Amino acid sequence: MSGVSGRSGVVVAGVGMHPWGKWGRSFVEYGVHAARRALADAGVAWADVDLVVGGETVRNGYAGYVAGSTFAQALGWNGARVATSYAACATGAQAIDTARARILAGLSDVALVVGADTTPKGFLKPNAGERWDDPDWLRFRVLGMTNPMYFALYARRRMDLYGATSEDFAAVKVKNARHGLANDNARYRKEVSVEDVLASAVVSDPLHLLDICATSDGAAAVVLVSDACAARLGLADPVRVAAVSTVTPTYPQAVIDMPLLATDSTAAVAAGERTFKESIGAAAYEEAGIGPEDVDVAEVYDLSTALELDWMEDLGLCARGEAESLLRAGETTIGGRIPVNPSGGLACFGEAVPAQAIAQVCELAWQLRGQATGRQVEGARVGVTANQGLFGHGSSVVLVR
Amino acid sequence: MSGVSGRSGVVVAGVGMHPWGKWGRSFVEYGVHAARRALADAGVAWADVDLVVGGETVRNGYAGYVAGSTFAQALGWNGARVATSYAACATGAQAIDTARARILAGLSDVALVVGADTTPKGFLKPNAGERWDDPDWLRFRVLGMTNPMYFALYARRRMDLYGATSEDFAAVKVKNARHGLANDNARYRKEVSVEDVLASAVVSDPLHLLDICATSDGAAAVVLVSDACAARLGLADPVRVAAVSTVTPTYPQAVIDMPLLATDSTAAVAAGERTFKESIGAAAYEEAGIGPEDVDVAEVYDLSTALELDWMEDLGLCARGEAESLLRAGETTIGGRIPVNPSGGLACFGEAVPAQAIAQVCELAWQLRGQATGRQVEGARVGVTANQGLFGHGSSVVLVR
Amino acid sequence: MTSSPPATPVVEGWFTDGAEPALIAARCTACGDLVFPPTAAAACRNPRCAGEEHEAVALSRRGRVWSCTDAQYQPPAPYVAPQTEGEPWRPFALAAVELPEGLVVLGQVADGFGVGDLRVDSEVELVVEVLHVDESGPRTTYRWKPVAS
Amino acid sequence: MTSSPPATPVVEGWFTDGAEPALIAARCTACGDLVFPPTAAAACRNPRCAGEEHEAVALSRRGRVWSCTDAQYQPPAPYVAPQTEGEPWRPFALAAVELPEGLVVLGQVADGFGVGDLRVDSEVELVVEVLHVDESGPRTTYRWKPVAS
Ligand SMILES: [Zn+2]
Ligand SMILES: [Zn+2]
Repeated sequence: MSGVSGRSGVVVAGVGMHPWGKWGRSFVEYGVHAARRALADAGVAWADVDLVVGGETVRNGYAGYVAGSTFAQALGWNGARVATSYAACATGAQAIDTARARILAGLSDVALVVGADTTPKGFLKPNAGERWDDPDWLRFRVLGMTNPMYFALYARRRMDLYGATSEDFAAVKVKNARHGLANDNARYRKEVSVEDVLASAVVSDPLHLLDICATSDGAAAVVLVSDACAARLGLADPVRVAAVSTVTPTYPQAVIDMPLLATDSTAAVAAGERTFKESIGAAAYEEAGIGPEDVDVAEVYDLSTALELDWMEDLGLCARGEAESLLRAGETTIGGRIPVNPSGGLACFGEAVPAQAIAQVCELAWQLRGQATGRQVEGARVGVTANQGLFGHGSSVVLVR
Repeated sequence: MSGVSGRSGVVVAGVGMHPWGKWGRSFVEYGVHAARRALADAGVAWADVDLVVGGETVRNGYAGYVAGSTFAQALGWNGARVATSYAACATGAQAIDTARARILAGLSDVALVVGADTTPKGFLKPNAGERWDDPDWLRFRVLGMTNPMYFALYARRRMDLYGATSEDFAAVKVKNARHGLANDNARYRKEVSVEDVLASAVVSDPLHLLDICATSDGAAAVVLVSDACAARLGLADPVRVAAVSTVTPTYPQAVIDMPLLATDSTAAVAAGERTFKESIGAAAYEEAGIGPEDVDVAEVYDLSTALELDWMEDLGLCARGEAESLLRAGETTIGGRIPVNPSGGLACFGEAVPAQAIAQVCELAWQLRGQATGRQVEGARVGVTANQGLFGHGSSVVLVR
Repeated sequence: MTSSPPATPVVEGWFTDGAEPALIAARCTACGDLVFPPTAAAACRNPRCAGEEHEAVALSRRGRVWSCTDAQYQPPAPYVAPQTEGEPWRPFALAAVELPEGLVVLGQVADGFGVGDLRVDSEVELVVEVLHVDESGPRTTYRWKPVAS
Repeated sequence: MTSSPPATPVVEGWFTDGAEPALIAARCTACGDLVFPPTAAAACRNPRCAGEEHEAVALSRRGRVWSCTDAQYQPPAPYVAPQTEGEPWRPFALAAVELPEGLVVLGQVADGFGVGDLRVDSEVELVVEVLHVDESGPRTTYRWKPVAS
């Protein structure tokens, strides 16, 4: 475990995905495919799984609301315990946390965690109906505020405060596109140039179409097991879950967060030392007993190219305002000091909400096992993920080997 | 613990509700009210809560999808971990299970679990849109099959197989209405006669309007803590969570279950010894290390009067086909051998999906503490809950003191 | 003169029409397990079967009532009422029917029959009738009809 | 002759109109915490405050840009486009503005101004303009207008 003292007891026995894309089929089919891949990878029979945790999708009818039992039924009712988690983009990590807790508590031995989604074309938008007390509805009605506009606010701020340029943002896309070339599960496997990005339409200034991730169909699954089960499976030197952070903000949340129309105020309570996004990674590091200097590889939620730069700083991989320097020096490319998004990231996958945080864990598992053919970060033993959700949801997972 | 050997380690430190009714306000307001009651009951400050688990509501916009963080924000972001669970009517028990697992795992010390809902008038129905691959949508479109029609199928079968009568079903309502008279949190606090029930309109033969529970606004919350925290709080002889069962069916599920259009077939695999609903209680008893004979009081999900009779048998409180005899002998009334629904049950509360399973636990906590004024089951030390959800979700919780 | 559009099934592939209509199930080619409705499931529902292919097979036309009920109030959307505008809505009965293949299938009861015509274990037979009329014309469905005994 | 209906706010209680319009926040009577939009929250958002009552207070009319952007594609519903049918939709700018009271409020940028007129830390002032027209007539909203410097 390379000197890392993190909480043990939960082993990543198997991982699997359904390739990302626009396939036009049911999320259930994607989820079952990913689940069977993960079970095969772990060498575990479905009948031996004693817990299924589903990442909920809110755009696929009732079956999506109860994703855990939907997957359990589709795989064939086996009497397992079941749970379904939802936490916007952090859904997958919450599902992993629920499974991890039951294993650590001695309540489960072999858990299957699955997230799958189908996604509509164009902007993500609220479900139909008028809801004047729903911030996610109001931001569209009163402001016309789409998701990319939030990303653009953060991007513009990087430009004005730290001197980031549109070329920097494009360089993130170029890097991730190159990383994803060899990834069979990625949707886009094509080199992109800085010129391509800059020539694409501006969606919300300063972000171009190619700065913003698409929405995809896709699925990811992991099999988590107890130490005792890992021993039975003969897993020597396995990948372990050292931390799962699912902290909420501390009042006042002073950075504007999707889908809200305003931040909390500092009228009664002063802002804390850390931003919410900084606290997500900090909690993960604390739980794992490591610091950012121990991290070999990171998978972060690049909803936009500029957000990858934010996350590098939020996770402490570099000081505030220094992400562009690292990027320009090639340090975040595979082969650099701290490769970011070796999978290709959302840039190559597109977003599939309940699957994404699980997919990040799949990639880290392959990286830590040395199985990330064509995109391997050599010698990686410690990986961290980060993602962000609406309404005070973010997540960070630390895997170690 | 009255000789019960169940798994320990999780204490019910506080419980609270928002009264059930039709109040026309936001589910967030109900949830916050219940949460503050439970925190006050536990003597715990909100700022000391390190985990919030929300029971999701799917009819209240995005805020309902992320109920955990919605409640955390409304109470004031305190940096706690967060989770949101969904499992149809079993949602509350799933949320309790998630909190319990993190406490048993040593990941959390003080957890707040909250469920709240607002519910429309009339039949529960799917969200808008056409979804030809969603069984919950298809059952309405192809069959016109409402929830009460499922309940009516089970009721009619009791009549033809066990000789149950409409008067028996009405007697369940009469009993529960009487139980709920003194319950401040109940929506309906009025005596009802057998004649009243039989004079009410038939909704789906053989069930009358008064056989079927209404839908309500309501909320319930519990504070769960570790043994160490319970000791710090000075809780002597507290109520403990001895089991939470959230098992799925075992293939083939041979009893028709809402919202499906057919059962599994026994063409390839013979039906098991236990029905799905029987297995829910059996798993709870096994985890708690008790049997049905140890139970002093039960709260079961009386979506219809007849379903209460089914649940008594499913939980092993009497043999199959004997629930009517117990009922007629007054054994399920407070003061009888095994009082069922001393709270008044759904008959007096109406259904508020994500709150209901938590409300059952609140009632048992009051019963086991001897605080159920006006409806106390004397000397109760072991209680069991049962409820059923769509798509292979059911739950059963065992509390002991 | 416009000809009226032909009747079509409310859902394609769930049942056959003609003199002897039958429900269509999906049968796993590996273990023989049967699933109705015959949704294009990727995986077999039998937890110990790895089968991923299904073939369409007809189910028995006769079965026995597991239970029955009716709708005395009009169900909400997406239910579509069968009557034309202005006409009152009429209650309908519904039965859960156990087939010899070992599965119970819900279906409306044939026009003209109610719960009084049925009891647990009585025999019924599959018929196809018009469920409602929508923009594409009459939509048919399968229904259970009591067998005179 | 029909008179055109009067303009009404797109949401009631979020801002005042007139010569010096201002945003309305809810202030906790116990701890002084401010919340915008002024939703009728039962509980104070300050985790260490047990306050349950709020009063309406006006926020400062001027603030500084925390960041800004624009919409170059028409947002999806429930967004309502301002133009009348047949007219092309026009992009609009949006700013996150930090007020002296210590909160950042998102708002569209006043008609005629774009991201080129703004940068982080530039000053803006609140104005009220028509957002769109619906069945009840013109609906107004608050917007941020660059202050000439
Ligand atoms: Zn099979
Ligand atoms: Zn306050």
